[in-house]
Amino acid sequence: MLRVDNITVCYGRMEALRNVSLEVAPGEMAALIGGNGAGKTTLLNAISGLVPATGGAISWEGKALKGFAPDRICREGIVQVPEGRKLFPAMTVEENLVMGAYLPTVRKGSREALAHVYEIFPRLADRRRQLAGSLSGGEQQMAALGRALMARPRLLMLDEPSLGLSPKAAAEIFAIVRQLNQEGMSVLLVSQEVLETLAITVRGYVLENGAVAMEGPSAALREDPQVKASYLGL
Amino acid sequence: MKKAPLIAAAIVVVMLAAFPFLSPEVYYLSFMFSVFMYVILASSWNLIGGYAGYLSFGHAAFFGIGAFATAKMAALFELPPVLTILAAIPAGAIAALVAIVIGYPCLKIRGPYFAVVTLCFAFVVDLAVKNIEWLGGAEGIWMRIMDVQEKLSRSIMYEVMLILMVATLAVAWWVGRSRLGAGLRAVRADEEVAETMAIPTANIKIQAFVLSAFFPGVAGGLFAYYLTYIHPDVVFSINISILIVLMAMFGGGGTWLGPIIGAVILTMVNEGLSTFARAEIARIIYGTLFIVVTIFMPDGILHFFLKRNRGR
Amino acid sequence: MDAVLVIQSLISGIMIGMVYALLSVGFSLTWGVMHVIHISHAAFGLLGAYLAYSLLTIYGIDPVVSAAASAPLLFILACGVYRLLIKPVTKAKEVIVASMILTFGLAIILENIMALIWKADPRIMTPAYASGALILGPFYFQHPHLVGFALSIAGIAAVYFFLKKTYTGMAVRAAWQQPEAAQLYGVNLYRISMITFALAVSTAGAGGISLALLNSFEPHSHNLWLIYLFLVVIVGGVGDIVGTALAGLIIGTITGLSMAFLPFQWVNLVTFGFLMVFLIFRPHGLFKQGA
Amino acid sequence: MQGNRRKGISLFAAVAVLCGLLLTAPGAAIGAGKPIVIGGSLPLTGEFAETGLWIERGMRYWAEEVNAKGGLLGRPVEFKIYDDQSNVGKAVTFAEKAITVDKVDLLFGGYPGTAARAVMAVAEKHRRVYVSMGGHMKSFQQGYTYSFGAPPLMGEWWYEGFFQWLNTVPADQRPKRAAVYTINNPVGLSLQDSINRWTKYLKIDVVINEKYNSPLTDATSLIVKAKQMNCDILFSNGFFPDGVTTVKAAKALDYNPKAIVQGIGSVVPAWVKELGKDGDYVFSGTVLHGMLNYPGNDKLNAYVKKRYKLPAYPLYFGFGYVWMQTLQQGVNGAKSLDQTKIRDWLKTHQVDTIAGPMTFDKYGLPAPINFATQIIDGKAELIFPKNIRTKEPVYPKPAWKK
Repeated sequence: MLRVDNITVCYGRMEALRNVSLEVAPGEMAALIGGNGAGKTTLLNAISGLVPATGGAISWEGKALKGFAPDRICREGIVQVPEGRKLFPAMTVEENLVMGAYLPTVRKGSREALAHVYEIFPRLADRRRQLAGSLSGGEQQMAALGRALMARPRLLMLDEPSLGLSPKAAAEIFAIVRQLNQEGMSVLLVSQEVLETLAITVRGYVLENGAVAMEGPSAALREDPQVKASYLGL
Repeated sequence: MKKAPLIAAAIVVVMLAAFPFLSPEVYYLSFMFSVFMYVILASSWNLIGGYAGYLSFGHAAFFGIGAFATAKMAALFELPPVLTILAAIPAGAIAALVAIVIGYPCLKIRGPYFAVVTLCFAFVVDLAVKNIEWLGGAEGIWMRIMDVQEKLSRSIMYEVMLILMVATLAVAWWVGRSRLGAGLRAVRADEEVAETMAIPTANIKIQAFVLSAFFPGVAGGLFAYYLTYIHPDVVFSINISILIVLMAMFGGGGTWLGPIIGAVILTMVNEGLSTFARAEIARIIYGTLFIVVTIFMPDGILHFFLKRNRGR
Repeated sequence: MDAVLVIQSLISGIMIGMVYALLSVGFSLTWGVMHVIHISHAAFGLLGAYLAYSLLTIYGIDPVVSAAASAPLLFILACGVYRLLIKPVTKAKEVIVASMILTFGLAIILENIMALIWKADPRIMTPAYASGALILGPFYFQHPHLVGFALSIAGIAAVYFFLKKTYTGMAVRAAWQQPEAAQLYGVNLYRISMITFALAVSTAGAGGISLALLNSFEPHSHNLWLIYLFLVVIVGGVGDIVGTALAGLIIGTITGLSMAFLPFQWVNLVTFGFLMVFLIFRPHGLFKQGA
Repeated sequence: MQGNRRKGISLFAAVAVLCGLLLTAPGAAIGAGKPIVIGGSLPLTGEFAETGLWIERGMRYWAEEVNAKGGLLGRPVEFKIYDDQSNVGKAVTFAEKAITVDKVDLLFGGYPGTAARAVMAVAEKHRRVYVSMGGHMKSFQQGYTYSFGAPPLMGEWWYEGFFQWLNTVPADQRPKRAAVYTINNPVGLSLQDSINRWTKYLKIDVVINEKYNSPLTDATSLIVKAKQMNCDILFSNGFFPDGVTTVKAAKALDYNPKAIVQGIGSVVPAWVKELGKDGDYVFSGTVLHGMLNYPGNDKLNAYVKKRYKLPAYPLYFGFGYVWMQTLQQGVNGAKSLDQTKIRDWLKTHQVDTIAGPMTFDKYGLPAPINFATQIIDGKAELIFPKNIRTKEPVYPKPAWKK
């Protein structure tokens, strides 16, 4: 479904990603793990079209995506929940959600989508008139996830959804993501919570210093001694 | 320290100082006088606006305060013209004093808000002077004409302004390399971080502001003498305030050379255009210059060339 | 002090303040959303005033109609200006400074083009109702003030509802608050910036027309208008539409009150002095608590 | 790539604009023989552009006329006019440029009063005859010997004609209470002088005497005050923008004094052109007028009518012309371009101009000249002195028509 082939991203003269390849199959939940500054966010942003990739190719259902503007990529159903949520702080929760359905292609039927999001996150319905900036961390993550759902993603990319959340809130988020996946949505999950991530995903990639260091079934990665040493502290 | 730039600067200064001895026409002396003046204004503005990133849009206030203080002192003490020139120095001190009073509350305000506060400040001073009859009010002040040949009189003014310019640039140079300059740049980069690094931000901002007010004050005093008649509309003009900012930024804010480049180019281009194109057309070309330069060198002329050199 | 004088001064002060607010709304928007300080904003307003003036004197078209008609015209013009001139400087290290220098040049060009077309002579917008007034008891509501006031309310409300209720308007706000996330959900920043800029310029046209109903204008008048723009925007808070409207009211009230209570000689001084003190104590405008 | 192309388009557009502009810029004037060059600066752009342009037109018309008649001292005349951008500092520098670099034969007068005040000193220092409007009485009292106000725009004299006329109105019909609003600048302050003298003499009570600083964005309060204090004469001592604002407010608020006197704003052609009926019946003064029975006025009027579609030449057109006329007679009288000779001739002889005959005193000033004017049916008519009256004054002013 999504294929990333040997892409390279540079910030100035610094290579942030070097010949990275990755694949997400339809309906699959894939994991992308790695330490701080490994290039995980850069990879997502390159897929989303926020940062230009200098080399390689990105394809989506056989279509070449590289060089497309972010709005074009969003139209394809590739939707990212960015690191740190990045809600629109001075807009209400509902406005934030509505913004998720900004593209004309998904605007029709956004009312039903909104109802659906409120169904998944009843807490957001209670807070719909509240400014997004005033929400708690967990609620913000819900709103960010809700906003992404409004765009009706076929591939959902989540960047550190559990960062800064209480274990309970994080578990809640993971549960919902898992459920979404089970309903058929492809998911690319980026996280530093390696154990949980590998537990709920099928396949995983380990990114180190801008390059893929390892890849394989999540279960195998979990048992890998190197992964254990570097990320699980075992 | 590298010797070459210092020697080059010294040669330029000596050549400039020698210029009046070639007996040029008065106009060239006056024109250079105004070039020096704008270099002084832009370079001193740069101390607070460029290094610290506090865009003052009211610097004409200090220029005007200097002008009126000089004119008033000359009238009050019936100073002979030569002493009037010296009176520009205490006039500059008065401008600096005002800068302390104003800077203390205003420098707490950042970004565009600071720009607008200083803009208001310039209006307040302008209107206040107009309403104070003791300062000539809306009538303005006349000054005495020097009892020497005009060429000699203008040559003296030229040399004095040159000295002031060299002094200003020397101070700007020193600030750029001193701890003060480093502190100001830190303020510009990120004031909160600068504070956590134990830089006395409030203190150094005031220092820079006072320095940046003193030289325009002295220049204003000299300008008053140059015009012989001053009026608040003339010396407190918002156009002067804006022009100073543009000159510094156009050349490259936050550098020593940038404001000099900006002041010299803009003064010369504006003057040159007036002689070869018709009024409105000349202004349109002048306006186009700002656009073209900004599109191709959005960070100022100097930064553009610095970057290119670094690129090679 | 006489109550009629005070109230009458307040009435006209507030109405004029609102006209400044309309002229400022777009300025506030470009500044807040795009970080572009658009120095030629008032010059575009003046262009609107001149267009309306010509339409009025040649075809007898009412300025209110012209305000509506000139909006799309200025919108298109502004789109072109954005593409050619503003876009390149948005990549500068310091967009605010670069945009100021560039649009300063643009203001000079516009001013002198207007001087070439309309000549330097001062103009007055005098539609049939220009010098009438609605009389309520002892109070006079001068027609130009009323029309300017109504246009301002309508214009500011239109901008407000555009930002609040339309997808594009929400995208403008979203792009301002969180440009990256906005892009992720399909907002094309370039297009949104262009729309913001063009919208701002069209409101400037309406503001210029309203102001021209009150005061005479010349090609250089925009310089003066610009000063009021800065004041209104800073008092209201950059990018804050409601704040801008309230700032217009407040500045109008201050001017009105000082007109009533002070010798006229001190009115401008007190207005600017008050604004200065206001800024010192509330440097981020009326509502914001800090940057 | 994209960025570069956009930059390319911008550059192309900029170059195209520049080329277009350069092509439209006029070439250098064609020299014939060895012309007499008259130089200096005028505000052709910026705040005072309108007035500066009218002065320029008057001067150019004079040159056309002189050159058609064989020039000055047998040589053609030519101008070197710089645009000082309404900036006094530039006016000074350009005056010096004209004198020392272009070495012009004669200097011409600039505008506004603040610029004239500064340039008068330049002229004195370079010993150049400077014929201009000056900067009101104070500027002529500075002891400059080369400056002439021929005629000056003298605020102190501006209302003389009006008050002399008012003096002929029977005492019981004169206004009793005056509201005086003055713009706080050299013009305004000078205008107050005659008001103070005459109101005392005519026993008019000055109830309101206030100054305002420009810009005057709203005159509502001024008018309400005047109305409440029952002032039956309004002096609006200001320029065009504030004058218009004041008169429009007077109409809107239905304030009907017996007379409205407006300083400098109502002499600008835009006053009648733009204000129309609302500008009617306003009194003012003048030192120049197309209807004055002095030789040359008819020709000027005819020219202006044909060229600019105005009923009579505007004040500043006349100023530009008359200053040149004075200079011309000085040169012809001295039979030389020697500045001191021209000065001495002017100080000792009479010049005959469209503003009438003038002889200059040691300040370079003629005897006080002033005529009262009133705008009647969209035309500035002369109403006093009686012998030059073009129309009977309308007094008291009719109530505003709504």
